[in-house]
Amino acid sequence: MSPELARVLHVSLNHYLALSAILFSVGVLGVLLRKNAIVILMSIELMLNAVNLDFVAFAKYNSNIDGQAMVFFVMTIAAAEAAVGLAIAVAVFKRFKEVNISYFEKLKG
Amino acid sequence: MTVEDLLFHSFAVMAVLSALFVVFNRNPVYSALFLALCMSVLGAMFFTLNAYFVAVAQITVYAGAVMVLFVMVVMLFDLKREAEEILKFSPVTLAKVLAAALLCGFLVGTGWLGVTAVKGNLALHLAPSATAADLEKPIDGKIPRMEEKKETSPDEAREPLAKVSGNPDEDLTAAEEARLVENATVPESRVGGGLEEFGSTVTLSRVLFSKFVFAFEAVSALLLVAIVGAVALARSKGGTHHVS
Amino acid sequence: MGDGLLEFIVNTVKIALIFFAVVSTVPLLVWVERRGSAFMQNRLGPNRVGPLGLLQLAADAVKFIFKEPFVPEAADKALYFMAPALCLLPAMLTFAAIPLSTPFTVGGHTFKMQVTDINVGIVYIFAVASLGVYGILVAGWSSSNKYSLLGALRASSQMISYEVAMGLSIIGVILKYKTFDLTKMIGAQTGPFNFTWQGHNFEPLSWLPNWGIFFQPVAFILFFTAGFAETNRLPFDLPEGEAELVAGYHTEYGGFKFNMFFMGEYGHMMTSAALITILFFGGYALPWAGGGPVQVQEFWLSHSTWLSQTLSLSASEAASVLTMVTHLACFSAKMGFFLFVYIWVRWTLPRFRYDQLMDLGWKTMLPWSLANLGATTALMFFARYNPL
Amino acid sequence: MNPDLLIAILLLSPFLGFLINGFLVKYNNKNNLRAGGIATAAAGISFLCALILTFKLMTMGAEERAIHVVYFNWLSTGTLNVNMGFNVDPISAIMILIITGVGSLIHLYSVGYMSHDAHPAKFFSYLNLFLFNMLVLVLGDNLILMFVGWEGVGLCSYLLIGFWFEDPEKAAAGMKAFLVNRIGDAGFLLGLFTIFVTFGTVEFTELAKMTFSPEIGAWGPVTLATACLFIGATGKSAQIPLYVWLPDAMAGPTPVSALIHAATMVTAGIYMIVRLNFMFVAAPTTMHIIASVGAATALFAASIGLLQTDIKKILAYSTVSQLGYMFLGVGVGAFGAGFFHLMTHAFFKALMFLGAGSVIHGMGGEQDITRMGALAKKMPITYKTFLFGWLAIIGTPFFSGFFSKDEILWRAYSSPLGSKFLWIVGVVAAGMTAFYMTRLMCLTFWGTSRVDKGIKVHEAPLTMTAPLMTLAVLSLVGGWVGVPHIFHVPNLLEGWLEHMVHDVTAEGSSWEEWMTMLVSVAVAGFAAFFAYYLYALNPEMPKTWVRKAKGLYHLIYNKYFVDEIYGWVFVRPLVQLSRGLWAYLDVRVVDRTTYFLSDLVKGTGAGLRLMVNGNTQQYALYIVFGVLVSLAFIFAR
Repeated sequence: MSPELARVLHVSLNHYLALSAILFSVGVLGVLLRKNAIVILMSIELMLNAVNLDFVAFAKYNSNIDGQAMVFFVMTIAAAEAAVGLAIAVAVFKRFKEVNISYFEKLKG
Repeated sequence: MTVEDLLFHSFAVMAVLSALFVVFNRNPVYSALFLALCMSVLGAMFFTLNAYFVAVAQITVYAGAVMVLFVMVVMLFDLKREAEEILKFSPVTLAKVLAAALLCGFLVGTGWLGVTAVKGNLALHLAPSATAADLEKPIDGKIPRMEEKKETSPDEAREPLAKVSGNPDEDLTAAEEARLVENATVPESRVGGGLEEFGSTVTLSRVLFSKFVFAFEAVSALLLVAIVGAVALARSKGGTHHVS
Repeated sequence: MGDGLLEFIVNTVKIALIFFAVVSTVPLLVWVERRGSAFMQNRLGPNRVGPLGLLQLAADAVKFIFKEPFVPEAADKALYFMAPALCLLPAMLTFAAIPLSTPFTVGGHTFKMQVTDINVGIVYIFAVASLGVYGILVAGWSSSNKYSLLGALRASSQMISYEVAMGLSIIGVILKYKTFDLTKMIGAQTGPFNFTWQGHNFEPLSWLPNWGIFFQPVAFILFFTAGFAETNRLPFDLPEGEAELVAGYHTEYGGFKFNMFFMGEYGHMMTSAALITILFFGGYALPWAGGGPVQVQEFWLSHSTWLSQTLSLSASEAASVLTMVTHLACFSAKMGFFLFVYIWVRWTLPRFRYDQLMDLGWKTMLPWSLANLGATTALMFFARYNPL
Repeated sequence: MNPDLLIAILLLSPFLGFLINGFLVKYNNKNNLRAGGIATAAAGISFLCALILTFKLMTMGAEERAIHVVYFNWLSTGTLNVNMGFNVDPISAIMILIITGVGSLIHLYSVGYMSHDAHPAKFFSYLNLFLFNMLVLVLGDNLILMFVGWEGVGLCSYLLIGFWFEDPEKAAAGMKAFLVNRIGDAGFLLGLFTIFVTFGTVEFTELAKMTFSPEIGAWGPVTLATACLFIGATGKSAQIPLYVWLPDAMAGPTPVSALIHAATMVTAGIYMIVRLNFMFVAAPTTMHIIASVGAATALFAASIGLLQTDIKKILAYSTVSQLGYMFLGVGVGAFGAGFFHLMTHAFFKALMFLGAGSVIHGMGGEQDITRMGALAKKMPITYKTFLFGWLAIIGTPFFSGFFSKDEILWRAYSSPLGSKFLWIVGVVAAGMTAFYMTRLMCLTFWGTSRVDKGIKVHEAPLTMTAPLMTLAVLSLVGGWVGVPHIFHVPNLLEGWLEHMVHDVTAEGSSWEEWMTMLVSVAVAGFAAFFAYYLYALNPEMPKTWVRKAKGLYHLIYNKYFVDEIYGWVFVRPLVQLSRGLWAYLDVRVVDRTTYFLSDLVKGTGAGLRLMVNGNTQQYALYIVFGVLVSLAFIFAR
């Protein structure tokens, strides 16, 4: 294969960043497009995972373990967020028999 | 094109595809399962990044716990395939898609250029990517700073630090010491490949329980609060099993 | 590159071997189960086909394979087909991290008796095991049958609940051995029973092997019990409680797909048996063998001439091979025993009620595991620091 | 006991009393004994502390007689650095003795006086608060802290004058006092600023260290500062032109008049000048102003006092004129004398107010002396004690008032800053004082009774008479600490103050001093006898005289129409102007602008509101846009 291609394919920090950027944007797309509250929560989880990837990649390429420590905090937060989010989803479902995000407009003050 | 590259690219493709499925599949169950897959793939990727414990934690926490929660909820609600299109054409939808695409472009761009823009970042010179194969090659000025970086042999790599102050060797070792002290990494971690000890659970836990101990406690408290809140939210008047 | 290729090939072979080992052990276990249960219930069991009815296994296999693969009408096809694989996969993956024996050297190449030597082995196993839930959930949901769904939900919630207690009970053990690496754990259990207190080493009962169970009895009981729940076996087989849900999550499955669930369950069983062996009973290390593997190696160095001559290997290589075989045998023996215990218990104890199961998990085992953890921590602290 | 703890108790025990009575107001209102007990105890405790502190001072050497404690740095901005520091030195020692001593007596008195009132707890809490503020005023070691106390006592006086605010007149009186005081306070502030700008510090000790060369001419910084401060003093101490609030202040309960408007607060101005005497002596112009204002006030107020018929009003005007005396004293550089008169006046004027209070109490709220007479039999104790007050104020030899007043007159006569004219004015004022006081005595206690049949006159209870007796004794012996040298007994007060105040040395031979003393005594005696002759022996004569000189009578009776003049000259124009401003500027310009602005905001909000439609995903889109913009910014760089 051509040297340029080889260099571009050769993994470096930037590849990881690019990948996480793509995943993050996909997550954003999900948040923007989907109507199902639970799927939106999933998309948020996806974004968080993209961030995790960044952290770990930086941790390796800066040989600085702090990045990995951060991932733990992100995970914990994600878990908490998922728990509460799902609880809300359950509440909404009990009320409307559906978890469409548009029902949250009812919360508008 | 080494084995690592192969792994990375295959993993990357899988991750992106599953992520896309998560977003564009109309069936929430599939979305959840694909998300679990995506997370597992990322976990595998963490293994290749020498973050063993993090990888395992990723799989346990995300794939093993969080996503199971999602799947169970979705299955309990018995959410069928959604009726309405995800991408039905409308200006708003268009705006959203464009925004996401633009964001992606920006992020990737800043990723490529931004990393190299970081000043005095030893990592660039330590990155295992600076192999002989690339060093021979002539450079086209696509992403100049990247190229510079790739050109430097380990000795030249010390230059940025050397510029900062006098004798390269001493200063490098000094900087080394400083980094080691605060990051609890071991010297081998500098040399691209030999990251055996780095990322091991010991170093990780050392940093987690010394430097970030407060954050650790705070997060645990947060978790407790979240649990209580979730229970309070989800239970209905007549006990947990009664559906109002 | 040559090495790389060799490594690649070796790993592939290993994976294949482990897979087939597990898969082919399952019929054997089935046979043991059926004969054993018959024995316990004072009947004969399968004894027609072949000697001791051993060929019954082959017959079953054939039957499984040639059954008509029917699919429920309302099922979600893709997931319906994926579920059995999802159930089998984690079992295999977990088994991949288990060190079956000491590494041996042939032709200058050293081979580990383990697919991959992950330095966080135990945690890895837990992680992968926790993925086992998906298979069950997907199976239950995709076959669009309310019994299946209920069974699946039961199974998953039960597994999650018991994972908590299981993991916590393990932490005490990990603290004891100060490592995640299963091989290191085994290494820490060689030799006679001894412990260090305030810098002095004590060896009170030199005739006891230095096994984890003597240090972590509570953890052992908890882990063992949780193991049943994890594998959905009696007395915790609520998910397929035929009394209330026809057959739980695999009600709608037949033929080879059902067989895969079966294998998955037995795979889980084998993994947990192996884990019990490694964590609490010295893994592949021979008990009463003095210094453990090293001792055995030395013994074989002086007694392996016959092999080295027949296979024209160097003495040390032959010795390593024989050591490996010895330890493999030892490991299989221990593991076999615990597999038998599993079967034994299945035919001895009655089934729990679901609320009892949950109470046991959350209100009994969790507190005990926490207490065990606290006690272990305190002991280890005082073992190292003198508060006075 | 270490001093800072002592001072803390001294200050905080009244404050604590205030808090207790203030928070338990509902509960304590039911029982004036409880409320009064708490308040009096608080005052008593701080009086004890004051005594101990004074003894501590006495044990010290004459030079370093000062206890200075700093609790914490209160505020420090730029070069201004104010400590929460308190300073007990000979001057403030006497002040705190007067404040807490007379204060606690008056508290005790009030227990009896307020027995019929509905809100004793409120009253006592205010009274305690006043004590606290007054102590802060006199103890504060810098001008800022003094100003805090200055404002605090102003507030308390406002609250207490308007204590019975259901009566609009009394409420108005309180407001008047407050507003008039504000004018003075503005002057005080200006003086404070001038001092800070000029000398860069507001600490008394710092200022005292500096050397002031006497300034010639009107507009030197010291002159300016002292003049401004004196304006403050005129406000607080009721001098021309700002005295008008004090007579109205008699609307408050009588103990308040005794404590605040006779003994303590109104003397704050004198205290301030004495405290800063080193600065005032350096400003001859200011001193001249002070002396002349003081003399004028003394005469003017005394002349008004001649014909008043409200017992408290008379006492109020006499207070004003006595304060005029004090200012005359400090104005001619006799700070010691002025301070001495402050002390003695505190005793006998408090005594007379309380006596008047007990008279009013006994008369069931009657204040008009033309409706009294021959009360000597009915309330003997009040009568006897009041007699002491009378003797003291008209300057009967060897009573306290005699020494202090003659000290002032002699200094006015002899000091280089003084003059014969000032002395004559002072003597005339003394004569008038003697006249109207004797008149008061005649119409109240002697002569024939003109009391309505309905009123059941009775002597006051012990809680009220005990303070009267104590003060009576004090107003006899109070003056013996400052006996002039010509009697060849040591002048204790002078010795006590000598390192603090720098009097302008008076030159003059001892026979001159004898002469002035005799003259004033003679004038006072004659005036007193004349008054006795007029009002006791043949009471018809004054009426005929009044008929003869109607215009003059009305002029004086209506206090020279000063209030009306002020009303026409200052108040009405001000009211008109502000009404005009409201009608035109405010309504037409300000309001319209604000309305326009509010409408603008409303409109924008209404526009933006469309964005916030509750669609969470759109919100997310906005977030993404924000991120994009910032990324673009990073990217562009």
